[in-house]
Amino acid sequence: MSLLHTVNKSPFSKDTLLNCLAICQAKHSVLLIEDGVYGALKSSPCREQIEQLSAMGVRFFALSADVSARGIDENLIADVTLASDQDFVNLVVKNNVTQSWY
Amino acid sequence: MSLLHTVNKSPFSKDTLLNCLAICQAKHSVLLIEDGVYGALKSSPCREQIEQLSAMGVRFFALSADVSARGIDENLIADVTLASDQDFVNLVVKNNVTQSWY
Amino acid sequence: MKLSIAVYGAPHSSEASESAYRFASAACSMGHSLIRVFFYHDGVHNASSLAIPPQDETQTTQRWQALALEFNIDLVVCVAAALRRGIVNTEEAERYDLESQNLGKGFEISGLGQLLDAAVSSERLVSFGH
Amino acid sequence: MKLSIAVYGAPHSSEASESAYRFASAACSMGHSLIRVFFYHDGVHNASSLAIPPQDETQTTQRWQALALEFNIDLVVCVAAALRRGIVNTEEAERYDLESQNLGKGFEISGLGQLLDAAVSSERLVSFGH
Amino acid sequence: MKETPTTATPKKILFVNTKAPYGSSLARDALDALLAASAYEQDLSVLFLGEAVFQLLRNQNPKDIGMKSLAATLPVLPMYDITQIYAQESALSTRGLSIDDLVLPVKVLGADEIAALMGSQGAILSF
Amino acid sequence: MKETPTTATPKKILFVNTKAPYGSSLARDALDALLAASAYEQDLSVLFLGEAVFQLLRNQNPKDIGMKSLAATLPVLPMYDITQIYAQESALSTRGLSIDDLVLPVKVLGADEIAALMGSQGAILSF
Repeated sequence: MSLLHTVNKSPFSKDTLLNCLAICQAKHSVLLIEDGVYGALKSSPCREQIEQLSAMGVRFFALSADVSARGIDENLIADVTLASDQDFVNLVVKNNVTQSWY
Repeated sequence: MSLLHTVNKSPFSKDTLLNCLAICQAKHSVLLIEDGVYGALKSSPCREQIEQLSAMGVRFFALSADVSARGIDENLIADVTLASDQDFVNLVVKNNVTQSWY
Repeated sequence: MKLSIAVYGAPHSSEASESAYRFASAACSMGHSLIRVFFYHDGVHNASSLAIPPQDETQTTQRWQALALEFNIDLVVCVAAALRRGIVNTEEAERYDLESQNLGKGFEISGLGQLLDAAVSSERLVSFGH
Repeated sequence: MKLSIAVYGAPHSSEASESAYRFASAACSMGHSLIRVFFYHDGVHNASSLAIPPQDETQTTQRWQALALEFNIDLVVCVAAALRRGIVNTEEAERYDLESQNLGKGFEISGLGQLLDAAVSSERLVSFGH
Repeated sequence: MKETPTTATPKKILFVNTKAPYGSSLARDALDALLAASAYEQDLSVLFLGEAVFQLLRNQNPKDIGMKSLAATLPVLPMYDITQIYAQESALSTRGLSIDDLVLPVKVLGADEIAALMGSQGAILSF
Repeated sequence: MKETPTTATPKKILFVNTKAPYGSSLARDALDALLAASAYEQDLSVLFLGEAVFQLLRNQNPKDIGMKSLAATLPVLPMYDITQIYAQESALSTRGLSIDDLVLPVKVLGADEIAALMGSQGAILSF
């Protein structure tokens, strides 16, 4: 079954994203929101896991408004796709269920 | 100059205690309060640093009420001393300044 | 699709209610049916009629009220969480002999069961926490 | 010794105000002079006159009021943080044409400068955050 | 009579706990929500991830910090017909905890089992 | 006239920032407190630790999340006579940031220098 994870904490200071990635599987999607978007930085402590999981079929997104707010648009991992608020709604609709990590 | 640090977050999920320990020096004291007391567990991810800093003259305390609340009285690192609310006040008074990590 | 959301963060202090509102607004504008927003934990402060943010900042309470009115959304505030945090309607104010009430118009105080009811009656539920 | 404390957490939601109160109470009982408690960020909810915790839970507002009365402590609530979060006194309620006020007796609304003033006038200042 | 199929069949609803007790009230709030939910005759389960496994520890005594013991309330869950109680294996082992340290019997799950549990739900309430 | 020695000599007061911007309002609240403090003619300094170095990043545009840009306000600090502005070296390097990425000139400090800075204060306001 498809599962959407949202994560709103920075992996530079909290283990929230790491805990999410630990149980991610192919067909899951991960949407980084709020301070969670720092997880999409090239310098992210989770970069390696994100790239490995991405290669295994996990899809990664970062909420565009939160990325722009924090001034990090230019420094994101290539495997992470920017998502609008409408994309967020579509992700919720297309996945069977959503787990919010905060 | 003497410095008191208070830390109220668990090192199992946040880097708060680690950030505090990174700048701790001899004559500093560290008081673990609230969820910070999980940092005094024998299984603490910061156990090694605490023991090393303790040997260098940093003093470590855990607020007794918070330790009892969480049921971890029996499992604490020997270098961490239990402190009452009155001890907390005395630590603040005896140190020149207090930095609260939260 | 029938959606509900749960909001656990207070306006201003946390970004959770901002994210929740933007999600809610996008869902409604896309034609989905947002049946309930359930405010729990610090989320109950979204319903305060006394919050006065500076004019150039988000007017959270009014924004929820306007969205609810336009799209017919239940704005439900958990009674237990609200009483602990000083959000009361006229009925509770009378019951506890308080001099005033501060629940914004359009918000309804109800039991915690309404959160589970939202999960049961909606096809999707999303939580926004801090 | 002259002490002040700053409280940034809301009662119930966070343990910060509980820790702050126990510290304050211990300091006073030990004969120290606690000159000011400054409530900022979510700490302003400590001053709500409408919060009704269950009877077997901590009555935060009343507890601060009693301590302040016994030991002559300034309970100062930051005006900007309070207005954003829906904590208002009679004066602010009138200024913004609100139907009620909800600032507990014994608490005083004042400017953010009072935080720095506390740091300057006290020999020790401790922050309690969430 | 109008049929209401969504409520006729019990819906699988998972309560996910991720917070330590007492530092914030979310652990207590999640438990209150779970107990309230038990009246609705749905297919409920509860999962303790990360810091939340600390909620399950024995010997909690939060009287001096003015709070009620979670450890004293959690054992009532089976009496409310909530019997699907899960804890994250790695969260326990990282914290040096075993199931003997816990106030009620839980089923310990690995990462794959947690993913399967979440994926099989009709809704997740995240705390 | 009664003497008030504690206010006669400027007191060294350090504002310690540890939070990222926007996710919580603490970063903004700390800045508001610092600007308010500048009117009191004390010896103020400000330190950005850990996540707080993200507050200093250029190109912040929080309009779409309904907030005001911290990066737009921070450069006014020197105009308020706040010139002792410090950032943690390891916090910057861990996040892949250099001082060229920041909206105002800061002095970068190592762990020992941070301990010395904190220890030399008359009071610390922690955010």
